[in-house]
Amino acid sequence: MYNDKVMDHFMNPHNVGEIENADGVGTYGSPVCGDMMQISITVEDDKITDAKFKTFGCGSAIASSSVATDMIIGMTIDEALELTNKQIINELGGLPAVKVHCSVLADHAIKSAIYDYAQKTGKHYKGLEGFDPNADEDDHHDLPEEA
Amino acid sequence: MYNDKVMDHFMNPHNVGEIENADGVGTYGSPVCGDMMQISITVEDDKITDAKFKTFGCGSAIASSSVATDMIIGMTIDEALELTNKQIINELGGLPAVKVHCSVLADHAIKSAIYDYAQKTGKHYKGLEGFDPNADEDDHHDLPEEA
Amino acid sequence: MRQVYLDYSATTPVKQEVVDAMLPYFTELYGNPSSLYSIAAESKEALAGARKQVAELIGAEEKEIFFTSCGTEADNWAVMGAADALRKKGNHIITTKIEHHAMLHSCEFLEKRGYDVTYLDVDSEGRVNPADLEAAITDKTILISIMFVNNEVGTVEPIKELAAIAKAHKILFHTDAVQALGNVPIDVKELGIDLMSMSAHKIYGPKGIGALYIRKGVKISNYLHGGAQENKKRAGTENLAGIVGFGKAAELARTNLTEHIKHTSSLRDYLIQQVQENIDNVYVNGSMEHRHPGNANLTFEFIEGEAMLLYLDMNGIAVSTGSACSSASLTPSHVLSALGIPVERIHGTLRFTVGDMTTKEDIDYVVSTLKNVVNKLREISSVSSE
Amino acid sequence: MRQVYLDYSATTPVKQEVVDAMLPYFTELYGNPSSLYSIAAESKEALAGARKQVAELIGAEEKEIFFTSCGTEADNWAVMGAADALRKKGNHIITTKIEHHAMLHSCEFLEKRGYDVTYLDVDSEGRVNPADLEAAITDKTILISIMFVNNEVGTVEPIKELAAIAKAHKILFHTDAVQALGNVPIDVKELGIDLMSMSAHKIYGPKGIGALYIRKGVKISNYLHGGAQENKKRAGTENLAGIVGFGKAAELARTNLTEHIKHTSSLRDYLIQQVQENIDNVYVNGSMEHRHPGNANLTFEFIEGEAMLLYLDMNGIAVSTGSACSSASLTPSHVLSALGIPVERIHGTLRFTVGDMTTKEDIDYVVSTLKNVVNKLREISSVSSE
Ligand SMILES: Cc1ncc(COP(=O)(O)O)c(C=O)c1O
Ligand SMILES: Cc1ncc(COP(=O)(O)O)c(C=O)c1O
Ligand code: FES
Ligand code: FES
Repeated sequence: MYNDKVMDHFMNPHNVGEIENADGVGTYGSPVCGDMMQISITVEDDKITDAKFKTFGCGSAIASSSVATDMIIGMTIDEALELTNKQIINELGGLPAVKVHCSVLADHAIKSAIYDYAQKTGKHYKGLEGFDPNADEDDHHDLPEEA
Repeated sequence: MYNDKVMDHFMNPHNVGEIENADGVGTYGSPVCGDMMQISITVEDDKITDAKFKTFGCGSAIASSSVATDMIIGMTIDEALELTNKQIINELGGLPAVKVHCSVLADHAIKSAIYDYAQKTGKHYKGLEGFDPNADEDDHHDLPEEA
Repeated sequence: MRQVYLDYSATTPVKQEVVDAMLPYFTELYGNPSSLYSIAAESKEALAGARKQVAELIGAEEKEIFFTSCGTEADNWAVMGAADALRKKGNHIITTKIEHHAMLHSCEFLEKRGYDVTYLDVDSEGRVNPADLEAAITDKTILISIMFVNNEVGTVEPIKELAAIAKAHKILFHTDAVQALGNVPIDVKELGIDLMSMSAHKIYGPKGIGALYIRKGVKISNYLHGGAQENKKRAGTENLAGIVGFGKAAELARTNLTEHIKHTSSLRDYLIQQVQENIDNVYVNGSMEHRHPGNANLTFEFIEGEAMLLYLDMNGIAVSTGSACSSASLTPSHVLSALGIPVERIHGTLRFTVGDMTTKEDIDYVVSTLKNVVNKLREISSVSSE
Repeated sequence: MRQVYLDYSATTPVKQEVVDAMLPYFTELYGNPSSLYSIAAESKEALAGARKQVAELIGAEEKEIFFTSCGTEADNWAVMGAADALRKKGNHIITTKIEHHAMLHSCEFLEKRGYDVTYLDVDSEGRVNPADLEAAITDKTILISIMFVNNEVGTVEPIKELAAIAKAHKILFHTDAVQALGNVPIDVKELGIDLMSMSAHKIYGPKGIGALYIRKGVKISNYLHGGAQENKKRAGTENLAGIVGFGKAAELARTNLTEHIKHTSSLRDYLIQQVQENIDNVYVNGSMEHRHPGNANLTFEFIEGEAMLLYLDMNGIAVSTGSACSSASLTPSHVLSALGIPVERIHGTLRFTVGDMTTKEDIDYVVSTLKNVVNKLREISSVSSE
């Protein structure tokens, strides 16, 4: 059901773990809805220099975490805030329709981590406007069912 | 669907034909309902000495005609009038449930032939009481359908 | 003794290539297509491949093909599903007097539950008159179902014209193409068909597997409820090997279509010609112009079908009858009645259908045997030409 | 790489003896059982033989067995057929929260069309409490349908007691025995069952063939309308080879039953014991006393089922999940929910089912692989015991 790239990121995920003394940590989802992702980041000069994840979730969630952390390392905060789940999916070479929402998790968890960093440092980012890390966590399950 | 005895009577029917100058001739059924049987008999001293049949009908009708004519040859008229379709079926070793009515044809055609003989000779037989050779010919199709 | 099977419209042998395609899916690639592991992925791929093969045979898209357990289920689904889904729009269904029992008995079931059904007449060749269809339509009509090719007399209906009438009135058009599939060219898009029933065992595939074509955008209720199989439209663990067999049979039917039609129609024509030359008082029923390529429906006067059938069987020849005495049901064929054939002739009718395995020698053997059988039974018969 | 199939409840490979029994019916003995000639008579006999084999497995009479296209169709037929036939008597159906979707979705369909359905709760082991059934019955109740063995957790229901309650109230009792067949002894007469669904592909027979047992005297409406097949109760040309395969599989299931139960339950117990010895934070779901002999439904805390399933698959091991992320449907298993298992645990649940081909070495391989997989995923996981 998954393409080779997804399977590869799933079987050999990059950036697994937690950064000690991270500059920002965000979690999204909950085990109750079957998926929970934690992302921690290191920031230097508004640039993300390291990112790690821990994910409770399906293959697609794990692969999305892996590729998303790969993607944001080296990005500026502003660039990272613009990362969409669509880009994550593209980078993975596609996900099955029912699994699209799993990639939303990663993009939310990244935003949450940056939000945490912004809170700690008192910085403001345009991309965070209107973002609420505690918004209804079931959101990502509300996508229409496959036809 | 038919047992060997039925098949044998069907494939090699006995007494096929019409007796010239028969003492009695009876037909029963009609081609419209798919079966029509004609039986002709020779009678000597109230005994059936010969019988022949012609049948338009299914395998079971042909086999019933064959075995029924066999059975009545040598019988007295009274014995022949007592012949039931059940006896014909027994003699054939059984018929499929939906084909039971085909044997009724033979027993009716025999009665009709005797009726003709009785009419011609002015004789009376107890077994013919209440028998009407022109009764609804569809009768034999009115049996209940197989469960 | 020579064995000649001339009842390809009843069912066909499964071609060896078809069996070979099916075999791995019993013992090796047995994964449930709904499962997520690798062996199941192979099953899923096999389903997709078969779906493509069936779609290609009729000019459909893959996602318009839904596998069912037989042609009967496809017919039931089409009519029951349309009746349920469109109940608010209306309760009137139009079909014909010559449909297969799968359609007729479904309609009778619905009639007892508040639906009205119009059964269109056919002409003496078994063809529906499009004007009759036009006239039967009411503002309550929700479904028109007219078979593509009749199973007894082989008549091909003017489907394109009929479907166009349905379309003009925005009414769903279903056709039972069980006998048409693989025997006449079918392009559902060009013909304007909304729903179409098919069955594998009439095209050298296995028994117990069929399909319903549902045009993209057409919505009918599900009929088998349960798991998410067949894109959530037909539940039940898929008949994996059967579907693979159907797919292979469809592919063969597509690539062999021209050759198949040529082969069967020439042998069928030869059969009819030889019978007419050798046997008196024979009638050909149905249309010669619009006809299933393998079908010869013949009436032999003065004798009865089952008796002929059994005599032929004793000589190794398999044919079928639509006559009163032919099957568990003793009523004369509703199809031949609808064509206006007198009942006494209906009783003397046999259906011969030739197929890919039939040879000219088979036909010669059948004709010479038939000649003897007809003579013998006419001697026994109490009805005659005199 | 070693291949270990541990998903026998999803489907089974077809045994070679079964395939061998089926093969002649594709290419040689292909006659349509409804036809009258000799080759068709052989088909008819084959159907009768298979019907006998299935009847013997469950202590039924041959004429009480009606072949269908799958377990799903048998379930649909039972509930739809009873609902239609008994509409005048009432509109209330009782079933459980843990039925297969074939039953649940049929009931939901009926609910939208004027029927009331009560879905009984089960206890933490998945068992229905007979007192709950008794309490749910109203004077409008026309059908009680309770599955024999649950497909996810393997719980065996107290069918005899439940059927007795139905009988005392003169209500039809149906059971979905798709998972029970060949895995627990079944005697329909002794158990007092009126209607029972079965499927061949769970007992080493082919996919796409099932049966409904209908006790003599029980009347439900037909569901597939058409020809006179299956004693006029289920139309459609019979899946001849499939039915022969089902028959053979039933015969093997009957003669091997004791051995099968012994073999699978001992390996299953070994699996559970080994998992518990080697992996922390594991739960066994369902009843240990009343359980399908091959079923081990296990929850691995802190990780998610699909991820485990895929890692196991990469190691050649096939198991299934009832978790949110396991299938096209993302809702957590309705069965595990009904047992009261917390949602976060449901997500970490796998179903292992062992079968006749499973060996002790298979189990050893699975346990050692599973240990690594669970460790690895727990390392990745954002949830933990700390
Ligand atoms: C309990 C139960 N009922 C019904 C079914 C449906 O049977 P089938 O797959 O033959 O449609 C299954 C299996 O899928 C099952 O496990
Ligand atoms: C015209 C027609 N429709 C429907 C069917 C039913 O198909 P199946 O035998 O696959 O149920 C048949 C054949 O039996 C048929 O000839
Ligand atoms: S004579 Fe009518 S069915 Fe046999
Ligand atoms: S994380 Fe929810 S389905 Fe993938």
